[in-house]
Amino acid sequence: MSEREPGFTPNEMMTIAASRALKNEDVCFVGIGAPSAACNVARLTHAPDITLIYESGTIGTAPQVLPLSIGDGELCDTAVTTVSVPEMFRYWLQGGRISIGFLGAAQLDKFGNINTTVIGDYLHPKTRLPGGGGAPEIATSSKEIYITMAQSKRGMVETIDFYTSFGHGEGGDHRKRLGIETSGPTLLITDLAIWKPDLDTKEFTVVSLHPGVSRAEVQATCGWTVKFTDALEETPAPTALELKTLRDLQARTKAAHAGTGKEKAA
Amino acid sequence: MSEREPGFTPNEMMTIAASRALKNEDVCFVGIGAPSAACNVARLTHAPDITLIYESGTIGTAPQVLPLSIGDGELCDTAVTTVSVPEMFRYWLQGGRISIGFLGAAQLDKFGNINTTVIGDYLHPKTRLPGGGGAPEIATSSKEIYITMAQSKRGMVETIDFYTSFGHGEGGDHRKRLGIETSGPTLLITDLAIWKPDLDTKEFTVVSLHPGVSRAEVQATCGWTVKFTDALEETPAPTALELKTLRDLQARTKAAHAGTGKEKAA
Amino acid sequence: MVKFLPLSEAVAGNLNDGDTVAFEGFTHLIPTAAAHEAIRQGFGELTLIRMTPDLVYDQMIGMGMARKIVFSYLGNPGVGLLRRARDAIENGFPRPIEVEEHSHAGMANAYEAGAAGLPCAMFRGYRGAGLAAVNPNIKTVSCPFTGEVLAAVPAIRPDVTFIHAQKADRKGNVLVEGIIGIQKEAVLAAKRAVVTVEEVVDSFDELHPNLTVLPSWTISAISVVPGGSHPSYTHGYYIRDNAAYLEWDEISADREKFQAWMQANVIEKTAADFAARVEHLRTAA
Amino acid sequence: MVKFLPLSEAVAGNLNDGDTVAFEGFTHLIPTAAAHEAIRQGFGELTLIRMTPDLVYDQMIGMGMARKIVFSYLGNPGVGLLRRARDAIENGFPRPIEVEEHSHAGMANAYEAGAAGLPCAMFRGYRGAGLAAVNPNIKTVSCPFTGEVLAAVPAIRPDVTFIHAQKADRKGNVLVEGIIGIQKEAVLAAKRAVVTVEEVVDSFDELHPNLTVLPSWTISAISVVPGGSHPSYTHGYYIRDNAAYLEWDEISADREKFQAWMQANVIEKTAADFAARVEHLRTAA
Repeated sequence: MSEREPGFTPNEMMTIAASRALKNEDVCFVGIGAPSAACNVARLTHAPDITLIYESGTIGTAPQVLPLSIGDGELCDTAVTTVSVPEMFRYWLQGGRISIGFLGAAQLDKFGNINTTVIGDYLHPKTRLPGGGGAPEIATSSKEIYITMAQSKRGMVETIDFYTSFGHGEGGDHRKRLGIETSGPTLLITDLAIWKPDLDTKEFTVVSLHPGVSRAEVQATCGWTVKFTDALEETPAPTALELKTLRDLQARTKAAHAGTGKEKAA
Repeated sequence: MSEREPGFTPNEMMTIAASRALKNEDVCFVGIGAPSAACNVARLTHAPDITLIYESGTIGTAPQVLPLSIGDGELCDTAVTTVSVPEMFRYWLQGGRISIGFLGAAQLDKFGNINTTVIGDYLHPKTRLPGGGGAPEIATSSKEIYITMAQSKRGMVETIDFYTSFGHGEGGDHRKRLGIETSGPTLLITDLAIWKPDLDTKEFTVVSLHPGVSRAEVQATCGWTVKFTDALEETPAPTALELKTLRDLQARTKAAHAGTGKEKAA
Repeated sequence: MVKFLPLSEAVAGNLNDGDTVAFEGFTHLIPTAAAHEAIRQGFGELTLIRMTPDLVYDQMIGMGMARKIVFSYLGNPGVGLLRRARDAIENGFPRPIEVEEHSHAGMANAYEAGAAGLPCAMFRGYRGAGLAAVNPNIKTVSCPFTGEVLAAVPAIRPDVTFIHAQKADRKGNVLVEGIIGIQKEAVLAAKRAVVTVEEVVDSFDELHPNLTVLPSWTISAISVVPGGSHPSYTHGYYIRDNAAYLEWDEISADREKFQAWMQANVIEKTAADFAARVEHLRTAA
Repeated sequence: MVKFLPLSEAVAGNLNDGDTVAFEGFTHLIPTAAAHEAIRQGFGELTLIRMTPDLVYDQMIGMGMARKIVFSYLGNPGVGLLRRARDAIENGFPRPIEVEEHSHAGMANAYEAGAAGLPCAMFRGYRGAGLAAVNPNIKTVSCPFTGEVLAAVPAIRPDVTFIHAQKADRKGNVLVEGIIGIQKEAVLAAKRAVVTVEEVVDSFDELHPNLTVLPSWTISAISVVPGGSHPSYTHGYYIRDNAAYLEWDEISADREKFQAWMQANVIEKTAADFAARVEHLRTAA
């Protein structure tokens, strides 16, 4: 057993659980809103050679601080190469070179379909969200999709308002019926649990509860009726190394970005 | 009147007449087999800012010696930028940025159609020539096409064996009927004369004879019945500067390429 | 041929009411100074094209200059929503605005097709995505060899594109480096292109041959505007002003605060004011 | 993951009889050493793909290794015809060979589509050109917005691509610079890729960020072969051996002379012999 740290937040657990899912050989497309913290913790711990790609064109980046946007200079400075945006989407994403597309979500349903476009009707939205960015094609061109988000009844809903990116649609073989050959969402990591799609129905099912989290808590923060696997596990708590790596990364990030200051009054 | 040089060869006259047709603002695509000598004489005399593009990806080159191939290092060393071959054909040629496409020909007909593919039947050729390279799209994407070749009955024929690149087809509005919006061949410069297409029929017509060349000589080295314009002119002989520029360029080229030598015996 | 002009002349000579215009930049090299000049000159009825509209389009929309926006990510990068754009879309304030929404892949391919002189782009996209149902400019073509159905979008061909770049040489060739985004395609796809640069250098002779250089004859006008991409950044010159992006979230949340800020920071300022804004952000190069 | 291997092992491990293979290079960086190793190992029934087949394909065809060739310019660059290829096409010697012929634009777009994971490429091409009538792999698609009829060709997807490049770093990333041609696309379009390099350097940390670097995980094997592109050239290392191209015109004109030359210069040699061939061509870098 590795050494455990007694105190950690649900968000830290989420980021660290996500980082553990990434392998050294992965080529990871870190899309808008995705936790690049998880990808970089993986790179700084068990997956030093993981390839991180940001849609701004930076391939094989190793940022010392977390970028605030997908186009920060730090990503370019530490990349193996930086290519144009059309090349990124044509050769690298559509070319089938991405093993893991890592997406966040404003609204998520139990089949891994994601909405980051609008709350309400598309033409007359209640809230206009930023939209999909790279997500529609990340969701279908990456070999697998990992999703990470903090649980809430507003975020995890029975029916999303808009299909920004396609997960398993109505479940089952819906992807295949649309001619999509990639696996789609294979992992959901929240601040409370780890979820995987049922092999047949493709409905996200809780396979592991984070330490100290109850089934009731998971259900209370989710808008659909949650299924739990029979062989429910407990997520190993963050190790001291994992927590230190994440916290150091966030501290470095905060220090670096504080340095920019705001425009001085004229 | 500029000073004239008494002695010059028909090939020198051809190259210099071709160079005069190029303007300082032209963006010239120098294709396989085309006389880059003409383009570079233009650049070294009256058109210092002419943009020369070779299909290897070199844009705005200013070689000190003539390249032996379209991919010589000299072209890259002196270029404003060097891009990939797909970009060259997509953004620069197909993008409509080329004012003059400069083509040579193994076989040419009176409508500016060119064959550099086969002599004889395509499937069972008598002579397999190199083929078109960039020419099929240079011929249709460049705003205008200039052709230059030494006259011969074998080269200038009534009917070419293969349409490597399309000129005016069967003449008249044939280009327009195929949906080609560019002008096609607007100038033919041989070692004996300058030709332009008739406005209606698009048949190449001699508009200027090089100094000392007779109508009979032009007809004797051409496989079709030659038409001459009523207002036939005489091509001004090369100036001393033009001849010196061409000869110096060729001398520099010879010296540079002689330097490479052949592989030493083991 | 390219002209070196003061920014006010470059904008006045190349932008018109009703134009389809792209101010491009992918987080890096956003042409803020050019956008502010366009705001000062008060153009209207513009169709604004950009993958990541960002603060400058939030400002133009807030000022009522746009009749339509074409985009793929309508966010304040690293912060959240664009509140003036939201107000226009949700409430029609200060005027209703037409929306044409794509994915990044759709926009990138459409710019690429524009640069390549094609009428449309073809790619594997929008499968199962809601945009295909709400955007009539997303159609399909079938591969004539495999029968695979692919997405098609019309090429983007702006009347004019504005970008910011590191430097020009005296002949008017322009170097873009770092995160190069979609800028080359946006320039080559446009009828006219205006570039603001940090500086002009004698020659590019010593540059590596494979860098992203736009030849002078692909550009209409160049204006020297140091700091011209603030609060975005220019790789090798100054870093991103992250605080300004956070601050924008507050300013843009309130209609009056927005107007006051625009008056003080855009209308009453000039392109020359950008240099001072990046002084504290300059990197040790 | 990429492996650093002797060239003989890299070729043996990645090329098979019957493969569709591309040895790419556009005048510059032609992978001659890799092609000669393939000749020594005696593969057969290959489909050879290349925009500009050049000497190495003339040699493979002359040795009877190819059942088909896909190309857009079948010449000895700067010299004239390829005489072994002619003999195969005109006379079926040493064996008949199938021909699939495109334009440069067709091939470039087909490689690009291969790199982009598309089934086909679409472009404005082949209008009025004879190839459209003799090559069944040239079809059309219609733009769903304008109705314009465009050319379509299938994507090129080689089983294996061989290229030559300037250098690799110790992690196996590869730098290609100068006239970069179609090499990046040829590598990304292929199932496997083998790269010969002039040298291995510790790191690429100091490289400009926008150069053409192929990440290590896009490459199967790297072999260090100084001089490996002779008689072509490697920008920054040695210049083109123009005399060798002229000489080839004579050698290849005669079937026996060809066989004798191949025996002496390819079959009885190894990759290690390339370094000496470029000694007198090295540039003062």
